Amino acid sequence: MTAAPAVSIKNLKIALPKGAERPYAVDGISIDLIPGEIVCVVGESGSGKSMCAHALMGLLPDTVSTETGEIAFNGGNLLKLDEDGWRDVRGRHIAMVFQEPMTALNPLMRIGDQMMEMFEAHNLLTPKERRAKALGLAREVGLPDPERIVRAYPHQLSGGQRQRAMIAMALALEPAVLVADEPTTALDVTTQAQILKLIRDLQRRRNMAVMFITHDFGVVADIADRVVVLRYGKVVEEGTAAEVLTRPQHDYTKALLAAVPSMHPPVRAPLEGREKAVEVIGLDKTYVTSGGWFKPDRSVRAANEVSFDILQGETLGLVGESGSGKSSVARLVMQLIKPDRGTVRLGDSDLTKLTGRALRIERHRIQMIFQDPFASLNPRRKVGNIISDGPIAHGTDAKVAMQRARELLGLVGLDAGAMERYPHEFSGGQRQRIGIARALALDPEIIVADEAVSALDVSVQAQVLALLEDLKARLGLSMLFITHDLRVAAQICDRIAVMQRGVIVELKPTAQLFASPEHPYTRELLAAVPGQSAPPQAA
Amino acid sequence: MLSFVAQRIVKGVVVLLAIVVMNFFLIRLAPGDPAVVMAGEAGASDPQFVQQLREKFSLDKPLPEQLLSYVKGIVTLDLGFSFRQQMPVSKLISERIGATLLLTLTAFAISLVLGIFFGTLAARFAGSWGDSAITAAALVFYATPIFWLALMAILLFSVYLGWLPSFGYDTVGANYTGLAYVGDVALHLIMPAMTIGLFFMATYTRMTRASMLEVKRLDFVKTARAKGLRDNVIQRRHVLRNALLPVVTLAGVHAGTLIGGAVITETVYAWPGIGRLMYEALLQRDYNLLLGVFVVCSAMVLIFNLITDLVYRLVDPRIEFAS
Amino acid sequence: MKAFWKSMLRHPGGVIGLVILFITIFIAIFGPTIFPTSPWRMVQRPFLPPFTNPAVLLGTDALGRDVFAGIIYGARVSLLVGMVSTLVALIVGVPLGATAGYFGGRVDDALMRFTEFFQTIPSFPLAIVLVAILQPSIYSIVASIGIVSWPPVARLVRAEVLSLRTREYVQAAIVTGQSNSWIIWREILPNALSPVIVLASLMVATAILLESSLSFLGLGDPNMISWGYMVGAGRTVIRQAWWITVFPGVAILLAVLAMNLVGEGLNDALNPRLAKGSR
Amino acid sequence: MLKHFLLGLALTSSLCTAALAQEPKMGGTINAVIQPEPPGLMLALVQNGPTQMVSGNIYEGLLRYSKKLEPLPGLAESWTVSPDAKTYTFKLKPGVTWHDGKPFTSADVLFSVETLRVTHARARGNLVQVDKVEAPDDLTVVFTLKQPFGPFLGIFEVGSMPMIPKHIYEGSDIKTNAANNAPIGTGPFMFKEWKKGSFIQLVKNPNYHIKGKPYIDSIYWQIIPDAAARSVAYETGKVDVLPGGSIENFDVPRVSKLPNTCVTGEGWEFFSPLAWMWLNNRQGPTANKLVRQAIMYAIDREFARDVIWNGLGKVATGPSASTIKYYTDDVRKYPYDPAKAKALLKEAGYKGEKIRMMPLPYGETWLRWAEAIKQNLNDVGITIETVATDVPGYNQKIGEWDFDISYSYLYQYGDPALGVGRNYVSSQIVKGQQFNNVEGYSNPEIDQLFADGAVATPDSKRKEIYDKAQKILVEDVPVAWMLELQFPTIMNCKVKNLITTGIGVNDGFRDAWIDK
Repeated sequence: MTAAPAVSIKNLKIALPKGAERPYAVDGISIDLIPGEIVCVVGESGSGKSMCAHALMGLLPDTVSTETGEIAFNGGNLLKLDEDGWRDVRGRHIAMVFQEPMTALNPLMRIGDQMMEMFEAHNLLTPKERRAKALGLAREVGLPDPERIVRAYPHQLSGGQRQRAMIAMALALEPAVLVADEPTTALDVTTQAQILKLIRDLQRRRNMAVMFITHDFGVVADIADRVVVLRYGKVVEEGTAAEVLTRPQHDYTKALLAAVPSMHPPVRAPLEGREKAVEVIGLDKTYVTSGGWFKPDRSVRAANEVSFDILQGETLGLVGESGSGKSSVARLVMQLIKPDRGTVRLGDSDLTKLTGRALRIERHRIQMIFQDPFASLNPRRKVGNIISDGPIAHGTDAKVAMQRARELLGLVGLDAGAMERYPHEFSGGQRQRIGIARALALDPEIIVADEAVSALDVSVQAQVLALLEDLKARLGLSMLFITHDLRVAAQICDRIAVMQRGVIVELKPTAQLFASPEHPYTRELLAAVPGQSAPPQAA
Repeated sequence: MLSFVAQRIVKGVVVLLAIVVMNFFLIRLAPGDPAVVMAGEAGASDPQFVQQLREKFSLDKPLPEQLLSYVKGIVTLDLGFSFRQQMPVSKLISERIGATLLLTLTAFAISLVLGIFFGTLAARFAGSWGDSAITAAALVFYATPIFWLALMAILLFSVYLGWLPSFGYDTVGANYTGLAYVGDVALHLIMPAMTIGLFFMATYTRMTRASMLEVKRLDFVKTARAKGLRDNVIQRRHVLRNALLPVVTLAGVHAGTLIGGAVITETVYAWPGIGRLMYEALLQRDYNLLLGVFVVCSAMVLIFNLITDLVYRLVDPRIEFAS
Repeated sequence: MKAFWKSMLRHPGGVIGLVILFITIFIAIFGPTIFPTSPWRMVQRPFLPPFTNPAVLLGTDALGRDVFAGIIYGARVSLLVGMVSTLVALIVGVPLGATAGYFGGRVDDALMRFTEFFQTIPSFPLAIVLVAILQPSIYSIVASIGIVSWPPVARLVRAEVLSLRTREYVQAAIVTGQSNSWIIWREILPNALSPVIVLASLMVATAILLESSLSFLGLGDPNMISWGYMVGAGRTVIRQAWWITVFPGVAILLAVLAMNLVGEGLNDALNPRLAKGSR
Repeated sequence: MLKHFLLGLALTSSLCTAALAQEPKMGGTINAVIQPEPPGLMLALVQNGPTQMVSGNIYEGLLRYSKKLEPLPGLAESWTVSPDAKTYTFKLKPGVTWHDGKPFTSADVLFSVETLRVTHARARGNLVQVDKVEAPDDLTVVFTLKQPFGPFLGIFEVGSMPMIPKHIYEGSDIKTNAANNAPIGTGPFMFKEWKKGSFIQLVKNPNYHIKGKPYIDSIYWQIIPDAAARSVAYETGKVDVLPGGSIENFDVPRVSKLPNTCVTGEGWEFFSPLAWMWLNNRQGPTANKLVRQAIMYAIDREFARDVIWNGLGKVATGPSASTIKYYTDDVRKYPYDPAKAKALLKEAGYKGEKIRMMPLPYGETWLRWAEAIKQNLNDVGITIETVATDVPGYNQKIGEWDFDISYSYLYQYGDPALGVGRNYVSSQIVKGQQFNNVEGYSNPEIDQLFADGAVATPDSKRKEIYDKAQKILVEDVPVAWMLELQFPTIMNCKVKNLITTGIGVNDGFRDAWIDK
């Protein structure tokens, strides 16, 4: 176990530019990366974990500067290297995989060429040998049809394939150290599981030291040998995965772990005999892109005969991966897009039959909470206006609406002073609360929450979920809860519908779904959720 | 790809017809007509004379009838007859368009090559004095009225230094042949091409610089650095290529409009191109000729737009040949 | 707002641009009150070189008129033409682009064909023809420059609206029952403003250049003195009286330069993506 | 400075004259400027200035005119007038051939006269008094008039009556004949090439009917649209001749002073361009004679001549230029007198009503002039609004009388019956035209005087009539006469003998030669 570290970061201090919220992005961190071991660096956004990764590659932005510390590698100090020295290290000795595989690949170059650049950068091999190597790498990371893939451009690949290509590239020169910066965050859960397995396998096979940056404790549980927990640029806890996950010492770690939703659904009060709040019958929506004159049109079926209902006071979860059509269904229900066929019935009125003014009036009965707390609030309107605009549009007196907005802010846990401020002055979680207040301002019967907590850090996510549960109960709301995260769904939903390629493949009470999934896709999804296996034992 | 081109051509023809119709009426809204102008120039204008001219130009017929016969002509690629010059419009334009294309395309090539070069240089050394100098020079050229620049250039290079001829397409009466002729034309071409070119060069310099700085921040550049690639390889292969996409788009828009836009340069340097022809036709209310120039210039715009799109599609694999 | 000025002032070019611009605007507004000599008045012998007589600091033109007075009075016309024609372009382009972008589909198709149509006709020749049709006057010049410069505005606004339309806060506004026009004016356009402001500042510069080019071709308003007119009028005597063209030429250059600098400053200040990045 | 310049001008002109004594040398090429580019070169069809200037080398008329406007032989060797002044007999020069080798005969003259009556508006007017034209033999042409017509011998100049080849045009549509693109005449130079937008090349006619002429091998007419570029072209030696009006007036003094440069104001005697302001006699303040007189007093015409026209030309005293027949200066004088102008305006009851002024859109000189006059008029309290337009707009607005004040300069063709009366007699108030009585002045006495003057004999009688007409007109100020214009021809001094007649450059480069 006591192999010499491949790299060791010693007392690293990275200064932020003047005027930032804290003086140091990374404040005296020391981490050893040992061959054959995966170190997970965990933290919430702004913890400085990404800075660490970039420091290791000598890729820090110009605005920050390393103040003190050492990165010991091969008997030298990486921080002392000049640009030429760094170039020699990068790729060859330390390689990196980034979070967003789409933007991390040059869109104008073929995948194979980008792989071959790895060798070219270090003047290795002949062009012909490089090509052969690239093909071999594509095969090794499990890319299907490698001959075709190396000639393809990034946009022609799926997200998972792109990340595989990135990994292939990183491994090309058999580096001693691999830095992976949230490599699976942008991926679907089933793909994430595959990529995690791939990294794990490769690391084992090549005996690499891996620094794995993530915010997700599920992932940590699946992949980590050792864990380093960061907060505000400092290490709060460090230890083997087993130790940290099962016996966290520091309060922060404990809180983080506690905030991770469990895979075991809680027991929920039965809802039989209640009236239907919403009835969705046979929704169909096909997106057609014109193919030009001589080519057939391309069409994507976003919703295919989607039917469900939500009882009063019930939360229905709609779960699926990206492209499954779950967001389209949310927008169809909200009448943000018109279905080709089908009905959305609220009590006695059929929303799909309404248009123009009549629809606008009826809209107050069903409101929506959006995914992105940064994009869902108009940056140029004050929070008070954002909340009161809706009621005013429905004829409420402006003063009354403002007063109500103040109350609602209180209800979602913000003080009334927020009325006069602009959205950018709030944190992500606070914004999401404002979004909830806006939805509640119209006294809706139903709330549609589209990935309402997906963009939030895990601790904030827990708080917002709790708030939603509380409000729902207090106000007697029904909810359509759209998420990709089965853990979240497990905690909040009464029933769950699983969507795949526009079709609801399975719809069951939550506990039943988790206990005995029937559809193969449901099973696949459940199996892919990270962090279900016991934490790996220290070797 | 063929279907894409076919589709664009059909669309272009529709646009052209619309342009013909609009301009046909627009031009006739201007006060005065060619008969009045010619009578004025002849120093005599009895009604009989003006009436003769009107009949000769078919201006006495109702407008829709005139339009119909013009459109019929256009369909068979006949641009009509120039009232004033007593010649088919297509002949007049074809005599001139070569000069315009030579001028504008040279200017275009110079501006694009130099603009990208300087823009790249400025972006490479962003923040240095060299960058500031290039940026400042680009701004100044961008802000200089083109006719002023032209006059100053003539004064400097023709009058004071005597290096370059101040007007014309070639040395009249010199009867050069072969390479000597090419050299002669090239000598005449330098000033007008540079005058137009400097403005656009300034545009491309600024655009390339801004675009490169933007691309520099993108993730894949970080990837390239993480590979250990040399900086100039990164700049060339990753940054520049991506940064050029918006420049290509802009350049495509320019290439077309340049052709009709060289009025002033052609006037100052007596370059026998169609920009000048257009302006003269306007001043003489030579309707058919003016319309003809508009149609040809618009067609050029469409052709260059198409070429740009094709180039764009070649450079950027993300765009497929569908509309 | 404070943050905006802060980032604007961080940009040295932008500061220079603002200073020149404010001086120009000041001259345009108050110049004629401070220097009451009409620029058309023949005050001295023709072709008096500059800096020889303090009463006519920048010399006189071919008729003995004060070049300095011309620069002062010309500021008003040049700026007016620049700004009003940009306003015209915005008045046409913004609603058109917004409508196309917001409603999409056939409306978008039709409006964009219309825009493309105007973009296909070479703009400078079109401007010349329009001025010739309407006969040269300040109104026809402003109108023609406006008419040839709106398509880029429409395209920009459309692109912005197209991307903003799918923003969640716009969807939130729909969901809360707002009307289309309310959404366009209150939710979308204010957020599409920054690139439009940047474009507009550059368009003012282009319009000043266009006006000067039209004046050069003799298509200026004969009742108003503008810098372009002065350059055009002085070009025939450029050899014996450089100052008649050089001073107004420099004035155009400075004004256009200022607008460009301000435009770049605005771009950096209003575009957080650039402002954040390292330069 | 101005005086110095004028002196220099006189000096260089005399130097040119001195050169006449030298023996002409053969060969060489002249580069001259032509502006604007002519629409065509077929003189019978197109008569604008540039066409006349180029085609004056290709075509010829029966007569030419000296600088004193005496007729000189052209294609006609000699001519006689019958005692009743109704029959004119021309003897044609024998041995004259067209550029294609066919002989020139009286049949060509007859054909030309008939053709021009259809296609040439001014010729049509000039020929109104002609009863018949006959050709008793190949070399004789006889014109018989309906009544005596004083100016008749003045209408045979090449621009007014060019001779065109019958064998080429007979039986064809003259407008579309292919020969129009390569015109064939009898002149000293033949058409060679026209590169549109660049140049027109003429070459020596080796079979010209005067042996030994022309001296020059080739002429290039260079087309350079920008005035400043034209003067640069001269300055850099790319062109040798700048015909009158090809560079802006303001540039003339500087260019004239360039080394080896000769300037002459001669060669415009036949045309005698006279500039005036149209004053609309029908409506508005300018309908009042007192206002019109006030305008005459208000404008500083000396300033215009000295500053805008660089001292070239003369302040006009009335409707006739001093170079044409029967001119008199025994008329009311209008010196620059703003005070008197103000008094007259007060008397007329003018209260600052807005008057629209439309400048002549012929380039910077005219715009500057309009600006200066606007300032003059402002100074005496007249409110002027300038209306801008381009050439076609100007033509139309003038023709439709849509102006208060505008400008023009018209040729007078040597005789008041040809170039003066048309602007003042009431029969010439016809809408849609630009060279007639546009101002709308109507005075039966004047009508009668001009009617009598055209047909009166002898000369002394005509003079009496025209003296009276001039007196009345100057009192009434139907238009505000400004300057007798002079368009100086500027050339490299190596070009000799360029201008030998009263028609100047338009008469061709027949006698010109280059000193090497």
